[in-house]
Formats: sequence, structure tokens, C-alpha cells
Amino acid sequence: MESLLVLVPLAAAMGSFLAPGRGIASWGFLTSLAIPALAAGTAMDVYQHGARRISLGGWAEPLGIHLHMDGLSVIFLIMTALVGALISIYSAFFFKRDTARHFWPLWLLMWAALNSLFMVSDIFNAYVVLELVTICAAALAVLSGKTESLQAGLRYLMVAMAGSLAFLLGVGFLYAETGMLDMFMLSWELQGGPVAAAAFGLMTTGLVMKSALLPFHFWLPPAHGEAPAPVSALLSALVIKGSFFLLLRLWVGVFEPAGITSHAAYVLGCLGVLAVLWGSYQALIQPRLKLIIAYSSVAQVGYLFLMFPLLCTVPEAPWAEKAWAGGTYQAISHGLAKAALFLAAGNLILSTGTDRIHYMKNIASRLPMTTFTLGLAGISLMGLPPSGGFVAKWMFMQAILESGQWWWAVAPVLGGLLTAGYVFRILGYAFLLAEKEPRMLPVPFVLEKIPLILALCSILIGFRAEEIIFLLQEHMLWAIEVEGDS
Amino acid sequence: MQIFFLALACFLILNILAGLWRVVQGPTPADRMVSAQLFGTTGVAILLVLAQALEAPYIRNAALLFALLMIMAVLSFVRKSTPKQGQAGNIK
Amino acid sequence: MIFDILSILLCLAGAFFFLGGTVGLLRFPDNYSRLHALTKADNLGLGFIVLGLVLASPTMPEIIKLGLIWLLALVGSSSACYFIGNYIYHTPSQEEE
Amino acid sequence: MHGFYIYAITAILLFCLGLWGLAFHRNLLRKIVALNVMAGGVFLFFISIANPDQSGEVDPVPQAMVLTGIVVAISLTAFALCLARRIHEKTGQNELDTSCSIEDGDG
Amino acid sequence: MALFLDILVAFSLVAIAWRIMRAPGHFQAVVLFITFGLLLSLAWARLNSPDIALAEAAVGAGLAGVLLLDTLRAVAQPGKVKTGAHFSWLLLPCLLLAGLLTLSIIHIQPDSQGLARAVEAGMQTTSLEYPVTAVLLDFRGYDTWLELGVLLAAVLGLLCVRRKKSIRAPLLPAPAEPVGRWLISILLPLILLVGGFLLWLGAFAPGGAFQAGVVWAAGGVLLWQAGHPSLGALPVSLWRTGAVLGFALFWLLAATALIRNEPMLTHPQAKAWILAVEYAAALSIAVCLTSLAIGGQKSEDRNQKSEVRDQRSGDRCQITNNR
Repeated sequence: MESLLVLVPLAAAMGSFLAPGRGIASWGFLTSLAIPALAAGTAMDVYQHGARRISLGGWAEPLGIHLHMDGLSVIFLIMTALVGALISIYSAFFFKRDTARHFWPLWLLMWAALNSLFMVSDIFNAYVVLELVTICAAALAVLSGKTESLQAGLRYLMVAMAGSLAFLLGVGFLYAETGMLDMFMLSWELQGGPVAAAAFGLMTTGLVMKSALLPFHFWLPPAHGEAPAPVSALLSALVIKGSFFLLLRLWVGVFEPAGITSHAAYVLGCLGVLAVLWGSYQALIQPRLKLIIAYSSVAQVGYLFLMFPLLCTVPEAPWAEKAWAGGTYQAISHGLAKAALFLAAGNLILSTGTDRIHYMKNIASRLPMTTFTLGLAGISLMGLPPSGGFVAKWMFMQAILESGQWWWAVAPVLGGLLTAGYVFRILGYAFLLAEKEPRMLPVPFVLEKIPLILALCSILIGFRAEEIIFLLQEHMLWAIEVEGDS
Repeated sequence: MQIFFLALACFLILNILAGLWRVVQGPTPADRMVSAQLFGTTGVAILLVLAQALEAPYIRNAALLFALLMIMAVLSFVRKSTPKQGQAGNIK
Repeated sequence: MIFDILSILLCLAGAFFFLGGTVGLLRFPDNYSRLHALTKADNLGLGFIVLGLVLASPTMPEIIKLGLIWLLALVGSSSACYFIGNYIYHTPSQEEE
Repeated sequence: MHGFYIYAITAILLFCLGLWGLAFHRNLLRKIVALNVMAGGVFLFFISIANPDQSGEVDPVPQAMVLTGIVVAISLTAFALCLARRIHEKTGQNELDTSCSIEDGDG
Repeated sequence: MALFLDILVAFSLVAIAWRIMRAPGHFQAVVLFITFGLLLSLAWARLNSPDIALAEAAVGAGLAGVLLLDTLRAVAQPGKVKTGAHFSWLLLPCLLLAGLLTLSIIHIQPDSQGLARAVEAGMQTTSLEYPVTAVLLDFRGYDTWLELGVLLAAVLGLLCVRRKKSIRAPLLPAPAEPVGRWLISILLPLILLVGGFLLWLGAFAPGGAFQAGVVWAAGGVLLWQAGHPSLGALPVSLWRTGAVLGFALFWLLAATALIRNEPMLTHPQAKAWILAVEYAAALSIAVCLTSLAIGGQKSEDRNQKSEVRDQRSGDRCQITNNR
């Protein structure tokens, strides 16, 4: 089942590369039918039987590479399956054949790489998978061929390459210290000390560069703002989550047991708060809808990093579960809402030919469904009940108050206000009456429905919080859990 | 004997280091390319000597590859640098 | 023993030619003479070193491989010399980049 | 034993010099070359830990990792160079603009 | 003496890297980078890693130099050499980082064996004889598979940037004078032969799919440099198949293992399978690297008009339904 999560998109990628004819989108359709089913199957498996691993090639630790599935990876897998499948269907109607020929193989390869990344257990394998994600993401970002997107894509590629190399050097340090590559074994073997600390610093920096946390956020807005809408949605909703997921895995699974995370966690937390404030402020003043959404990603990524000071400073803190749930919820609800927003922005551009928000007047009456989508996704971003974003921030606030580190509350409170600011700015223009009716093309039905479904999902996951949190709680401390199993 | 070969390798590396002066100094790209070609041949020699000194015969294959492929950079260098209006370019 | 000494002597001769090539590269006044110094001395240098190593290395396949490497280096170096010479000859202005 | 430290420290220096070059240069080609120097440093580190006492047996796992890394690095380099050339064709520039355009978005 | 050699190699590497960063001219930097590759392969040779030395020799001497020099020529801007001089202070933090990392290196116990013992144990059961090849194809075959994916993705990205169906680089006219032809006629068969030799060698000694693939790719680039029409005459479908073949065989390996109800990528005992995968991987590496090296060229056979049309069609993604 888990292996198929990688095998199916890879087969489809090869198929779409070898047979780039008229029916190229059917490869995407088939994959988007199969992957959610497979992800759901894997989730049920983990839900019932707990975390599990498979050894690829039949080679046991420490020699072979393993795939590891627990609550965290299953949640990210499901999010990827859902968002990926919906964006695939959108893309099938969005791209014309010239572009589709380039889009499908790259996206399907990237889908396989992302699925593999969410099951990763070997740190060098993580490097290879990250590079696969990076190169696919960079190539997708330049899909439109515009000068700005080329520049943004190359900037992203270089930042990501530097980040990967830092990560790889960190892998070298860990290997030098322990002689192992498997995270599961490292979580027992790794002791503190200068070598481990160096590895920790290098790997964290590399992944933070790829996740676009504040000082390294500069590549994100142009790369995500200039790409075609489905690609922006993929990059914002999924690709950033990949490196964040790996960072979370490493911190909680490997470095926290070794006791070297505590001070760095505060640094990441501070950067996260700054990212929330700076990203939201920038989103408030951007002239283009896609740039607003891209800067909003900078801010929302900031929230994710609040997890680290809450999780990794006090060992076995009682509030850890809530912080854990808050962060994961933030990741998935942001993924869904951000994909919805970018796709809605794509519809807007299809209809009006521009995404400058001054030209967005009167879209509420002309494109009601798209406007509704923007509003729903905005609710989730702001964290209003009953959305998934609300659950995330609620959990975060509880964890923050319980931990007594009240200063982190700045981020959810102020950030929520600023988010409300830019969401209402968008909606405000949408409901303004235009002096003169702008020319608008109709948007096909499917293209309007898909962002709506995504936005609805980002609200609806707020109602299913218990199951998701159960899945997380049961299998949160992955190393310990598996230790019990094997 | 081993020490002699190691010393020989060191001497040849020193040769490369000295030749770097020409790369840095130039003055023309052709000078730099000439130096690179010298380094290539010297590198082949060093690899052969190291293979002998370290008793690692497979290093000779690396020397073989260098001898085989060093010309590619030169071909790339002269390819269209030759001015198009020139009547008798080396590769027309 | 006699092979060892001969091998050392040949390698030293090779090293001398490499030194000569480097000195030529550094000291000769213009492109063409540098090219000349380099490729001639260089290949003789490699040739002597290969000869010296042939005397030191025991097996036949290795000897053939060494000979092949030298031949390839000769081919590569001489044609590189030709191409670069041609390039210098046909490039009117030689300014940097 | 000393050899290990020599090569490991060299590797670190190469990595940091490459990092500096990446930040220092505005020219894209130079940035890509700097990235490759960084990669060389990382690979040297791997091989220096694979072979700590410079003789005897060598750990094959880091060697395999470096081989993988070399192919990954050359792929990424080729792709980055292609992007740089395309940017040059379109703008005549060998550098990246720092500003984000306020032109219309693209679909 | 060995210690002196180590110090010398290390010093040269750092000195050249420094000079690469500081060089005022781009051409100088590229030539220095080629030299850097040479010295790196000396370091690999010194560190008993002939596999890496082979790969570095082929990549550094052949492909990287061609890629960088071609790009440099394509983007040359006479009289416009600008470095971000105002960022030179960044050297300080970088050196600080180097200092910190060096401090932690001192604490590494270099006598730890890593996974060498585990590999030795694994060699008892695997059907491959040479440890590095066994790690690449068997123990950590997943990495190799995905790395073929990275290569493929790079080619796809290149096609995406160039908006091409396949790599059809502008072919140069055949070299007019005898030296070029003579050179190619000598080197090409040798390159094919050496590549095959390395592939064969990989079963039991340093060598294997990577090295062979890179050498063959160098042969392909040489063919192109010589203006030989054979690359352009390659049918698109054949080219695609070649690029994807190694990846596809790995996929089959993974899928058949699932069918046999074993973990993904488990090798069947038949050695022919592994050899088939390795040979296909070498072929795909060759095809992909050749494409990467020559596919970045601007198509010069197209006229200006088609270029403009191409840009326009790329600029706006439209929906099929609208039409």
C-alpha cells in the first residue's frame, strides 16, 4: 500500500513523459483517483495497527533504507493526496496542451517525491528526495516562461541548492558521529556534543532556507506569485510543507532526545513570530492578489515554527500534545486554504486577465463562487471558528497559556488581526461596484468548483478535529512508538 | 621507492600550483586554456604516479579518463569563439 | 634493483620536462611560444614518467594501459595545441572575456 | 589520522568559501560555480570520514552517497545554467532582479 | 611524505577555491574550476576512492567544463564584469562558520567504522561482488532510483525552459579540417569502449553505471561538438525511451517485488536482473547527461519569428474549454 503511493505517480510520470499526446491529462486523472484511496488505506492501517516501517530491498537497519509511517506522516500524506488530486483535476482543465506536456511529468514526479518524503526515515534518502522535490518545483515554477518567473525560479533553485548542501553536510556530521543514517536508530544512538550540534545547526539552517522562514523568505513571493495558478497552489500548499515536515521529524525524532534543541527552539520561535508579522504586513500592502497570497504564505509558515519552542524546550511537557496538534492542524488547514486561494486567483486571472486588486471590483456579482471561495479560505486563514485554522490557533493558544510562554501569543493574536486586514482588503474590492463594467470571460464550471471544494475542506476539517488529534496523539512520539513495536 | 613516487607526485602538484600564476595573470583567455591543458597532462601524470605509490591500480582508469576527455574543454573553448567573419575558422 | 634505478632516473627526467614546461609557461613572452613550450615538454615529460612506471609495474595489461594513456595524452595535447593555436591566430582582439 | 583532520578541515573551508562566493557574487554563473565548490567541499567531507586513516579499508556507503551526490549536483547545475542562459536571452542580464514585478499575474 | 602530499593537496584546493571566488574575470573562474575538479580527483585518488575519482574525472574534465564554457560564451557581456563588492564583508561570518565547524570536527572520533561492518555482512547475501556497487544497486537502491529521477527531472525542466519536445541542439557543421575529424574518429570509439569497460568492471571493481554513463555522455557531447548529424537524427520516441529506461527498469524491479509479496525493490536472486538494471541505468545516465549538456543551447535553426511565437504561447496558459 505504502509503496504504491510512490510507484503509482512514478508510473504515471513515465507514462506522461513517453506518451505526451492528447490524452496526457488522463495520467493525472488516474493518479488522482488512486492516490487518495491509497493514502486513506494507509491511514486506516496506521489508525488501527499503529506506526509501521518497511525495509526497502529487504535490508534491515542500519544498512537498508526504510519507509516509516506514523500518525504525522499519514496526516501529511492525506493532505497531499487531497490537495494534489484536486489540483490535478483543476490543471487538467487549466493547461493547454503545449504546457500540459511539460506540466504532467514534472508534477507527477514531484508527487511521488512528496509522498516518499512524508514517509522518509533515512537522512541521506531525505536529501535525494528533497532534491527531487526541489528540481521539480523549480521547473514547475518557470512553466510559464515569463522573465520574472525564470528569475524567481532560478533564485529559488539556488537557495534550495544551498540549503540542500547545508543539509547534506549535516548528514555527513551525523554519519561521522554515529556511523548511521536511519533516523529511527539515530534517535537512540545520538548523544549531545559538538558534532551533533554542528549537524543540528547545518540541517536546521538548510531546511529553514527551503521552508522560507523569515530571513530566507525572500525567494518565496516571486516564485509563488509568478508561477501559473495550479503551480503556485502546489508550491505553497505542499512543497514548503515537505521541508517543514522533515525539520519536524528531525527535531522531535532525532535531536530532541539528544537534548540539543532547547536554545535554538527559541530562535526559531522568534523568527516564526517575526515572519507572521512581517509576512502579514507585506500582504497588506501588495498590489496583486497572487503576491498577497504568497506573502500570506510567508506569514502562515511562521505559525508553523511556533511549534518548536513549545515542543522542544521542556522535555515531556504536558502541553506538547496540544502544540503538536496545533502545528499539524496549521499545516493542513493552510495547505487546503492556500491551494483554494491560489486556484481562485487563477480563475480571476482567467476571467479578467489580471490579478491586480484594483481591477477586482464587482467580481462578487460576476464570479460569486470564486468570491465565496476567497471568503471561505480567508476564514480559515484568519482562524475564525469553525474552520481548521481556528482549531490550529486554539490549540496553539492553549499550549502557549499552559506552558507559560505567553509572549508567543503575540503571533496568533496580532497575526490574526493582520490576516483579517488583508482578507477583508481582498473581499472589500470584490464587493465594490465598478464605475464601468470590466470585460470578463466566463470561467468553466470545474475550475470554479475545485477551489470551492478545497476551501470547504479547510473549513470542514475543523469538525473532525478529534479523529485527527487522536491519530496524532497515538503516534506522536514516533521513535518510542516504533521501539515498542519492533 | 614509494617515498620517491610520493615525492614525485608532490613535485608535480607544485608544478600545477606554479602554473596557476599564468591562469591568474592571463592576459588572454587562450593563455588560461593553455595552462588548463598543461594541468590536465600533469594531472594524468600525478594520477599514474599515485596509482604506483599507493598500489591502487584502478586510479589508472581515472588517468585514462582525463587523457581521453581533457580535449573536450578545449573544443568547447574554441568552438564559436572563432569570429564568424573570419574566413578560415578552425571549425567552420 | 637495476629496474628501480632506471625507473627513478626516467621519472626524474620526466619531472625535469614538466618543470621545463611550467617554466616555459610562466616565462615565455607570447601565446605561441608558451603553447610550444607547454605541449612539447609536457608530452615528453609524461612519456618519460610513463616509461619509468612501465619499468616499475609488473603486469602486461597495466603496461598496455599506460601506453594507451600516453598515446591519448599525446593525441589530446597536440590537437589541443593545434586548436588553441588556430584560435589565437584567428582571434584579432585578445582582451579578457 | 592527521590526514582525516586535514581533509575534513579543507572540506569545511571549501564549503564556507563557496557559501561566501554564493552570497558575494551577483553574476549567476559565478554563483553556480560557487555552489559547485560548496558541493565539492561536502563530498570531500564524506570521503574523509569514509577513510579516516588513509589506508586499509574504505567505508563504501559514503562513497556511494558521494557518487549519488555528484550526479545530483551536475543535474542541478545543468538545469541552473540553462535557466541562467534563458534569463540572459530574455533580459540581457547575467544577474537577478531583486524586485518583484507588479505586472499581471500569469493564469 | 604522505603527510606532505595531503597538506599540499589541501592547500591547493583551498587556494584555488579562494581564487575562484576572487577572480575578476569569469573565464578565469571557469578555468580555475576545471583545475579544481582535477585537484579534487587527486584528493579522491589519495583517499582510496577510485570510484569517485573516476566519476570526478569524467564529470570535471568532460561535462562540467563544457557546460560552463558553453554557458559563459552564450552569456558573455564584454566589459561588464561586476562583483558585489559591497558583500565582501560576508567573508567574516563565513569564516566564523568555518571556525565553528572546525571546532566540532576536532571532536569527531575518526576511528568509527560507519556502516562498513554492516556492508560486509550484507555482502554475504547479495549477489553483487563489489561493495560500492552493492550499496548503490542493492542496499541503497532506492537512492539510486530516485537519483535517476532527479536526472530525468532535470531533463524535463530543461525541456520546459526551452519549450522543446526533445533535445535537438543546433548542430554545428562538420569540422572542415582534417584534425577535428581525425580526433573524433579516434576518440569516439575509445570513449564507447572505455565506458563499456568501466561498466563491466563495476561488477567486481571500481567502476559501474555512473562512471560508464558519464563517459558515454562525454562521447555524446563530443559527437555533438564535432557536428555529427547522428544525434539530431535520433527519433524523439527513441530518445525518450533511452532517457527513461533505467528509471523504468528500477520501477519494474520495485513493482515485481511487490507482486512477489516482498518489500519494494527486493532483488530477485537472478543476477541477470541486476545487470539489466545497471546497464539500463548507465544508458539513461548517458542519454540524460548528454541532453543536459547540449540541450541548454538556444536553438539557432529556428528563426526569430518562431521564437517570438514560442514565447507568446508560453506566456499565457489558457484553457482548452475556452476554445
